[in-house]
Amino acid sequence: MTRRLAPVAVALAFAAGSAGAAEIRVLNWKGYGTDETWAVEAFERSTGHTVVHDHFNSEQEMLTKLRTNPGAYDVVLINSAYTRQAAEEGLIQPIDTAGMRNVDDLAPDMATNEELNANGALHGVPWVWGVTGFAYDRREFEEAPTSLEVFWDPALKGRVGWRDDALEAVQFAALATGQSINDIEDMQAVRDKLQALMPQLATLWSSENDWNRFMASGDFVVATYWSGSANRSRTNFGLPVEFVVPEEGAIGWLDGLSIPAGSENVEAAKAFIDWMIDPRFYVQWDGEVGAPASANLEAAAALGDQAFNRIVLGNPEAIERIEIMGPVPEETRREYLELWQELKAGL
Amino acid sequence: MRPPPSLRAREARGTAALLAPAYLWLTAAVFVPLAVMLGLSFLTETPFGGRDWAVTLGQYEDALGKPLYRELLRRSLLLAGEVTLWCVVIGWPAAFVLAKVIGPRRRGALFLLTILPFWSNGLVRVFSWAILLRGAGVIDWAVEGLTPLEVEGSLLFTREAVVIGLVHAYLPYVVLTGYLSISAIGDDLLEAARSLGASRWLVFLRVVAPLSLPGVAAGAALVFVPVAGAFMEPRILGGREGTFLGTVIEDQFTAVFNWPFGAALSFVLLAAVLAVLAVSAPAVRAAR
Amino acid sequence: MSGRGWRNAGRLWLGLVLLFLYLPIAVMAAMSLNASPFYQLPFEFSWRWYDDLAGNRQLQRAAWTSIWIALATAAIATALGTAAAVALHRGPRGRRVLEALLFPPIAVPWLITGTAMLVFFFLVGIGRGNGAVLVGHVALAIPYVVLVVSARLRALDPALEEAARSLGASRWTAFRRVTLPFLAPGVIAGALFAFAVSFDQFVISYFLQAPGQTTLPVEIYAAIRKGFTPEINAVSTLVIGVSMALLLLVARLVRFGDLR
Amino acid sequence: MSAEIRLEGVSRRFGPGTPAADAVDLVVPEGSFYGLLGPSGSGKTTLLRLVAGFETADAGRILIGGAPAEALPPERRDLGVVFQSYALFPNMSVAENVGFGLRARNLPRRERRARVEEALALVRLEGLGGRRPHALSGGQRQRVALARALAVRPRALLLDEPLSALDRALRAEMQVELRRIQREAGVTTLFVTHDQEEALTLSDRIGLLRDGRLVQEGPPRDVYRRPRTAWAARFLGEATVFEGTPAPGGLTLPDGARIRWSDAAPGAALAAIRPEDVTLLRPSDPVPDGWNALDAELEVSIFSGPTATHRLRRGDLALAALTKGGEGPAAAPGDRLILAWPPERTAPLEG
Repeated sequence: MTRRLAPVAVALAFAAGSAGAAEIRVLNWKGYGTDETWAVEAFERSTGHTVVHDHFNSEQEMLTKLRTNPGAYDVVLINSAYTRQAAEEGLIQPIDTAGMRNVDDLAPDMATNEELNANGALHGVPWVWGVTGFAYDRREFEEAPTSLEVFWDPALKGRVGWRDDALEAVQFAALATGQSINDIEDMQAVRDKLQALMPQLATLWSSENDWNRFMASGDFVVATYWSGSANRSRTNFGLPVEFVVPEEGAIGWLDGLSIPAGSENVEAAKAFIDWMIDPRFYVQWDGEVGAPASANLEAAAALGDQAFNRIVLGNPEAIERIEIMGPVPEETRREYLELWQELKAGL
Repeated sequence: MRPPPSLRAREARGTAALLAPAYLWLTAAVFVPLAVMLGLSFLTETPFGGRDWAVTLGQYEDALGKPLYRELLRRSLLLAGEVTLWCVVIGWPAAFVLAKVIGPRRRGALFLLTILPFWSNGLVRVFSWAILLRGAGVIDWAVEGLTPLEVEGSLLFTREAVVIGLVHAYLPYVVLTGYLSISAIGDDLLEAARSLGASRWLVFLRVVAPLSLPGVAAGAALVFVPVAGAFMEPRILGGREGTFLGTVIEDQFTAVFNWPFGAALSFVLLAAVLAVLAVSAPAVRAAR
Repeated sequence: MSGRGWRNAGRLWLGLVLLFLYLPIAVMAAMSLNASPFYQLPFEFSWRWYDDLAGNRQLQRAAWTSIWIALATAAIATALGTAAAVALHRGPRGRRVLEALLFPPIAVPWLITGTAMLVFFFLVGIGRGNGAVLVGHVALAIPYVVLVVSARLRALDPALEEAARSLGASRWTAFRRVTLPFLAPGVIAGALFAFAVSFDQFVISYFLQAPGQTTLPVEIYAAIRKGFTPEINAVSTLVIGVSMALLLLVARLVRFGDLR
Repeated sequence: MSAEIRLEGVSRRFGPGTPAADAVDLVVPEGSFYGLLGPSGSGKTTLLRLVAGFETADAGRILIGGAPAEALPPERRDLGVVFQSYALFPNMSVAENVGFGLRARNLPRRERRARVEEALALVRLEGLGGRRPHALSGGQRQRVALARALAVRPRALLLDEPLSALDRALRAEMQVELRRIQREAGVTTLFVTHDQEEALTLSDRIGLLRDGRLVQEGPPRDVYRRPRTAWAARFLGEATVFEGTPAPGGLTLPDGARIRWSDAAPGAALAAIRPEDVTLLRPSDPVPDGWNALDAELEVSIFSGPTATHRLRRGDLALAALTKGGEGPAAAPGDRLILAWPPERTAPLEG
């Protein structure tokens, strides 16, 4: 169903915007859209710039790379929960969106998101958003589970999986105990809930690869997962899994593309970001590989009606239950980490 | 009346010239950076991005005080001890066979074959173990196929899986250092012992073991030291059982931005490891 | 049990140890030929991952970078490490301290050393890039070379070098023609260690690499984050295949067997 | 071409204990064979290593052929060293071992090969050039080590207990060989050993070393006949030492007996007699006039083929006598006998 984009069409659209060929250095997760070869080649053909990628494996590593390499990167993917911290640390610069064609089609609430617009200026162009819920192997369930309680179902003892991430574990436990993820009062309830979860866990996963392999081999039958990744597991790897936005609510996240403070190719970086939020890029990315939901309403609308994102994230009632992850102070993050380590160590 | 530039002084200068390049390189690339990290471990915050920081012993108070980290240190040292024990028990006789039983023609090739696994990528190796140890994995398939045994549940995500993964990764160290020291024991020594009526086992115990002990001890140290700080095998093969001090230290750098605490934990680990080596060294010397 | 019985038991034991060492590598090779991306049994033969590998320029470039950095590391670390081992063998003052200093680079988890190097090189202005990566790799490889060569040196009869000196050979000639041939197995083992430490080094490379440059372990670690494909097994199997051939060639040249 | 080795006030100390060398003055005349004899730990090997340059003296001068050498590195001292462990290069053939020194001196290949053949012939190992050291017998290895040292025609030869690793019969044969080879080469040789018989048979001059000090030096016969101290007397061969009060021409034992000697050594309070110089007489036999005569009680007689050893006791003084196998009075333990010997056989001791 993938429609090959005519390179010529793309070239025309961007010819105007190129100011001298530059080498754009992009810092992102590996295999997360910006480094799709066909997308990079289309952009390079049309603008003459060249794109080089560097990767990170956790938000902290991304921040460390920005701190220790001023001027080394031109575009960086930052989860909105970290944008404010990066801006305050002077790691990223405000973005003047003049000349970026696709900015007007961005969903208003995301374009004005307070995290992305730290200290009153746009620091992160909303790119894609998604949800962390859970996915299950449909061969193992007669009727589809809809609540987080499935993880505590004694029948599934030793056959469920969670991500090995302290913040996410605490936030899911908050949802399961009826609390808001950005404002957790009753930590004792969270601790008890997680304590009860421990014997249920087959293992903890920390990468898409882990998740796909554990699910494919039946190590676990239901596990927390990101919506974009679930889409990839279905489309790209053909695993019989269904994604669920839990009744109790789900952890939403909004990824923005920012320009590091020391970048010397701001115009070229803006052109690349504009291409990344272009509906034509998004539709092909979602079609061929599977992508999270786009922040560009035009792009979201351009999806086929069978598209995963339209079905799962399209219905308003599901969107209602999603709470976008806010920034978490370092102190709290360390507290959650220590709790999670104690639970894992069985203390 | 000392002779002019005495030989001994010239000899000392020669020795220093040989030592200098290696130790200067280590100083610049390891010792100074680690000193910086040691300094960092006495701060409240990582002095980046305008954070305010102060000197404190708090990091060490937590690292040594909190039960979580003390328990994890204990588990890490126990894990390192067990893995080292297995490596020595399996590797030492193998080194003896490699040095004294295999004929010279094939010994060179076998010697290099034991080094080869080092060159395969560590991560891919660990994932291969994950495949092997998983329930309905290759080992189960083989065991159930070849023997009447019924393998219940999978070895994966257990402490045993971590031990197997680590023994596999570090066994060659003991085999190689053992080989290097055993092959230096003259055959005439072994023949002399045999001629005095010692059984093969007694020869190994009374002649080969004491003489090759320093080599094997060096190999054991090369296993014990890094395993105490391992984080890859525990995380991938250990599942819930895979939480050790190494993984917690990694978290301080990847999950949170708490370099001072991560540094403090690793220097506590380093001190504990060196203490164990210092205690075991005389024991090793006494055993000779 | 008769002598012959014990010798066969010994060979069987060594065989089991090698089987244990090569089990995962066999699985890795098998999975690189198995069609299913998630190592599902039944086994279905396919060259698919090798074709993908042929197309994957990024992975190939990473493999070549890893190889030449590992070779450079092996050369430098072996030279420096052997010199240090020989010097230590002469028992200079403070020898115990110098030998103890070899342990921190091995003991401290490479994650910490990597971060420390990143911070220090950043402060000093060396910054990142293949040069910094090489500096880091050599520093981690040196202790292994020193320990391995020292193990061999301990077995050296000191009178040999003295005999050569008394016969008129300078310190360097005596080392080159008498001590070095004896050290050969130790030095080669040290070099192989150094190559392995560098070739399989993820942490240091990950931290010290400039953007756009990559080595194999970093490429594999990042790939694992996002749908690890058996392409990785394919490249690892190729590397093992090539190095096995290389090693057996070395075994032919340097007959370890009779070098007492 | 051979050179004299001279040590002047050479000292070397390893840490607090007894010094390895304590202001040693020693001369090995040019072309001579000098045996340095001492118990283990006496510092004899250290002295050898000081001359060879493997050790550096704390004080004193080392002159080879009159030229100061203590500042020279081993490779420029032009000395041939034979180690106790022979130290043959395991990775080289016999010919390569013997030719090593010549190659270090950059001699052309043709001359090198000739000199190697010549050295192998000197030690009667022609044709073994292709062998590897571990394929040789102990005796052969020892001779290769010697050939290697001699091939470079050194100014002097240093031998560190070269025969100790050989069995008894081979050692006797090698002693003769060693002496022949040294004479033919005419090279100054300093030879270190703890075996006194070896030192006496091989050396032109011997030196007794104890705790780093040279106790006595001289031709073997003189040192054996006239030991300077009680220790020297007992260490080199066997001796009975008498202690008493000085008297004109001799000394008086506590029990009143007189020991006379012919040397001029007034005031000496110690003297020694070699068992082989003592003649055993029955109390009734006549004592030649002027001889010393002591009566003692026979404790035991040990017959060992060509000779017999007799242990006697006089009060708390233990005495010994050595006679040819068949000779000597037929006596049983407990009999009283007379030990008699001429005064010139008595050696007065300094201390």
